[in-house]
Amino acid sequence: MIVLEVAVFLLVAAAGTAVVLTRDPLNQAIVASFYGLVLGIMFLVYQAPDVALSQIAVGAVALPLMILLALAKVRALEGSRRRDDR
Amino acid sequence: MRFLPYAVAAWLLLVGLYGIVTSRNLVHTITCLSVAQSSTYILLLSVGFERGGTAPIFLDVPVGTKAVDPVVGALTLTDIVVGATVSALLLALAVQAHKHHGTLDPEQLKPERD
Amino acid sequence: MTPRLRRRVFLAAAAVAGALLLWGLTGLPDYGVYNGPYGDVLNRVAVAERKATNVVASVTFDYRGVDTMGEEYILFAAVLGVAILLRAQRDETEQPPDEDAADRRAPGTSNAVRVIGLALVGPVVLFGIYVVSHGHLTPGGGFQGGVVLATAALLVFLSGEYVTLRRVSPEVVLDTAESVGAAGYVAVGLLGVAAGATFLANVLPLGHPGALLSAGTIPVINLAVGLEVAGGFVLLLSEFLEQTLVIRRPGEVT
Amino acid sequence: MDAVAALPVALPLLVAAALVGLAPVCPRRAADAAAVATAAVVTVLCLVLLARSLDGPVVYWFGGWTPRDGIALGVAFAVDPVGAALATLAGVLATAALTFSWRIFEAVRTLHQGLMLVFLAGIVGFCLSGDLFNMFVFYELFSVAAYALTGYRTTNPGSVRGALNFAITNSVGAILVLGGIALLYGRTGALNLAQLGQALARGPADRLVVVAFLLLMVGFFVKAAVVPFHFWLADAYALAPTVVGVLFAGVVSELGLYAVARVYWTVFSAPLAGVEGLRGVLLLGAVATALVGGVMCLLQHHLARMLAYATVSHVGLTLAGFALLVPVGAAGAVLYLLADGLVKGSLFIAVGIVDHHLHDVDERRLQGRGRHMPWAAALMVAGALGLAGVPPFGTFLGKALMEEAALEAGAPWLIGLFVVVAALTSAALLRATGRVFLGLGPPGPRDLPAPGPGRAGDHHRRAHPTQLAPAVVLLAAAVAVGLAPGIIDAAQDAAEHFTDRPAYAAAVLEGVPEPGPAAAHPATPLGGPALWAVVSALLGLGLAFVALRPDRLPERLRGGATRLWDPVAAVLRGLHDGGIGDSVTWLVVGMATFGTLVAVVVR
Repeated sequence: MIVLEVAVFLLVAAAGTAVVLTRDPLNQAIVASFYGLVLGIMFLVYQAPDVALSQIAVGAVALPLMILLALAKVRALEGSRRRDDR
Repeated sequence: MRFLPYAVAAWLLLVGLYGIVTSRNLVHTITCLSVAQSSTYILLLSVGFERGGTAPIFLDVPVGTKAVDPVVGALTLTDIVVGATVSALLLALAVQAHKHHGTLDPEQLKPERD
Repeated sequence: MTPRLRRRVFLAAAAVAGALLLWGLTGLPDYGVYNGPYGDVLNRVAVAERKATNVVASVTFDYRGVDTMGEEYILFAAVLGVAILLRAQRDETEQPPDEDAADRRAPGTSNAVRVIGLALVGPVVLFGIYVVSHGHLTPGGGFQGGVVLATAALLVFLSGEYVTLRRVSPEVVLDTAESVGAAGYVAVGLLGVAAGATFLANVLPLGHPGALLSAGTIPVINLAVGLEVAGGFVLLLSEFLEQTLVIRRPGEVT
Repeated sequence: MDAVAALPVALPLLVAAALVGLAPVCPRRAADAAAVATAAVVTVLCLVLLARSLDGPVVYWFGGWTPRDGIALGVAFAVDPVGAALATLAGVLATAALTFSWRIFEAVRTLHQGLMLVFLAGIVGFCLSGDLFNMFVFYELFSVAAYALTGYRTTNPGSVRGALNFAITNSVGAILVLGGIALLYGRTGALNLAQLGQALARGPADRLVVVAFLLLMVGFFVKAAVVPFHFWLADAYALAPTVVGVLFAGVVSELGLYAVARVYWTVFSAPLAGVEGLRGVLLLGAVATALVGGVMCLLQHHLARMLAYATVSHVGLTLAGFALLVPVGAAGAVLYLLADGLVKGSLFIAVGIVDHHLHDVDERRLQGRGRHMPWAAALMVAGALGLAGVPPFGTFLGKALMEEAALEAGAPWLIGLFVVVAALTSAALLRATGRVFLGLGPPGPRDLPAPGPGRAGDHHRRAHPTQLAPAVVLLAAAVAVGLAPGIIDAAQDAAEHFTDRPAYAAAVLEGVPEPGPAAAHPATPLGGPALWAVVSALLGLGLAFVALRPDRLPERLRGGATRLWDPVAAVLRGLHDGGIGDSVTWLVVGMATFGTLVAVVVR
């Protein structure tokens, strides 16, 4: 059991670091989604299913999705900007 | 092991701040902020954890069973909502910034000289 | 500061700050040791006092209900902020799409994906309602269920049925759902005042632990929160979606 | 128990939700009226609470969860005169700001009014709460509303940038606050301020207490904009719409200071009581903040940015009052903070009037263009005197008490700091007033960038009463604070209770009413402080004159002054040129420095 806990903690630390070090925001959103999921698992280890459910819904799904949509929006704007320049 | 989760929390805070400080893309900055924020989830839940405790839900287990602290759970729930909503607002601001300045690079968004 | 200088300054300062943090954190009880008293007291008395089997729910919506009211309004304020920021922008940038839009368009959704996506909407909605309504009994509640309900709307999006989404959830309805949920929380609080007790006092009949209709105002607040969160998150997502929508509409294969 | 304590938070939240929900069908004027009326009612409720709390704290347990055996099960509002007065200030400023915005049309108006009310509710809740986590929730509530309100004016591109830096730096501050809360909870299992104080009083100031103190203080320093945590402030405050700027400059920074003082006295004062060096560490931050803010204020030409840096410098002055760690200092700081907030709110409205009528706020481009606006000029001059702390403004009494405390605490040099800093900020305002409204001074450089598109031309000739009245009322209120009979004694009584941790804990946890005023306070000497205030104002006038007519200065003196001033100005300007990355880096630098200093003085 303790080995499992240590493994989850280290995985969280590694995944969080990976999120920061992924410099391309599009890839980062995917890594962040994975990180959200790992955090959710960690919260299950902590016997906090309420929090785990929230974390997975928000951290692994809603937030990465918002990031993707914001990026899509920026790209769309960039497209229209290019078109205006032409 | 006695302090591992606390150390993980401190590490995530500093790594998140490092990401914010060195970021070249606002969307990246915002995601790094959410990593720094997640350090508080871990810290809160760690201080309320009791080894051998069940979840504080007494549907299948009787009251009196050793359970983890329900308060930190409630606090972390609030914390997660706060983190997500601030991120959403920041993303909207980033989209606006891109519209006005044509860039997401915080280096090019410095204040104008007076 | 140049990026390079800033990085060095930060690393030096972070080393000191990190050392201080670790130093302070070792002052905590060992991991896995809990000294209480707050949580222990609540675990002992909450079920008997509130008739809710999920003590986290009693804490969130009753003992510390005023925190959660603040939290709901944080969400409310953020959604308002996003709406103000992006709606103002949309009015300026909405323009007839042209052929350029084609290369930005996500790959056309295949029929299989659409069918699966739409087929999932029903179960997801049911699951969301279940999570909202059983918050006082089992893990979950208004917030988690609300987000699940919002993802149902997303499934509609993913299956390419934007127009459907627009038709069933126009902004006005969502704004209203969100506001009613937020106002509902305060209204439940005022119910306590009206009954001669304090703000947010749980004045409804408490019932028996484990029953769906138990725990007094807790499931009512859960419902209000579920409404607000579902409305709020769909609004958040759809505000961000709006631009994509404008660009994607012409190439759409509906 | 009656619900007066809960209503000033519940009411604006309810109205905000109603306004947003009814936005499609609600006429604009009705929404405006509802918003102004709600803010006014909140003000009255806060005044009622203020009056009640003079006889001892009003403790209100939400949900009726009174503590058992000294353990708080729920959340309490613990209203004392300091918190209630600050909440009242927020109500007054919000009412004034919403009245001012009556004539300004905006497309997303109703949503904006809703956000303003949420903002106000968050501030009031923060001031009244007696629970650390609940304070955090309200802190985030008004902060999130503030981020949105800063960035929404899409016609001003800078405001988005300002909002981003504001939101990211302040969110980092909030994370630190929450970290501090988690540390304290791990040690004590408590969140109620009184209960936390009781638990910590049983032990020494060990490493956990020091680091929790560090995290909470730094988090609140960010909000208060104490140097070096202030780099986000100028852009956010200066580029926000006037309606919002009034509240930012008037009360938001003060809330950070309030939290510093509240948390120090209720939670940490017992274990940190014997720490001699703590006063010095806090004073260091206060002096740096006051001087950096004052010099930066003088360097600005953008009127709103000038007010933003005046806010920073006066945060430094107020922090000095609290940092003396004696009740008289706290009394002075509270009075100063209230009156100063009113004066700055009025000044922000005056700048808003200039912006509305001349479509520009750069004093160089505006040179002489305000000649037809005597009202605005009068407001600016009166505000400058208020900032200088001249009687009869309330700022004078606040400074007099802080000077008394400085002498009591053996730091008479602080008086010099007060004189210089007040002179710097009032000089900046007087210089701008002379240039804009009288056309004085050498003409500005010709190659100034034009103001934004569609902002040229003098369209509106006269300021409207709904614009002038709020500014005049705020100034009058600042004078009223200075003239109210017995206010010095009341402030000292309030400060004695504010700094009395055991009495606070007994009142909150056991319902024991606090004892009345212990003894008559020695009369605060007012003659000396009045003299210093006049010196300060004259010095400010002199500096403004020199800035406007450098040719009147003897050649050699001018050369010397330039050689001294220019490098300082260049370095400070350079430091304040950064963006988000710099802001957060400085935050970590400040945290490392403050933490090391506190750790050293505690050991």
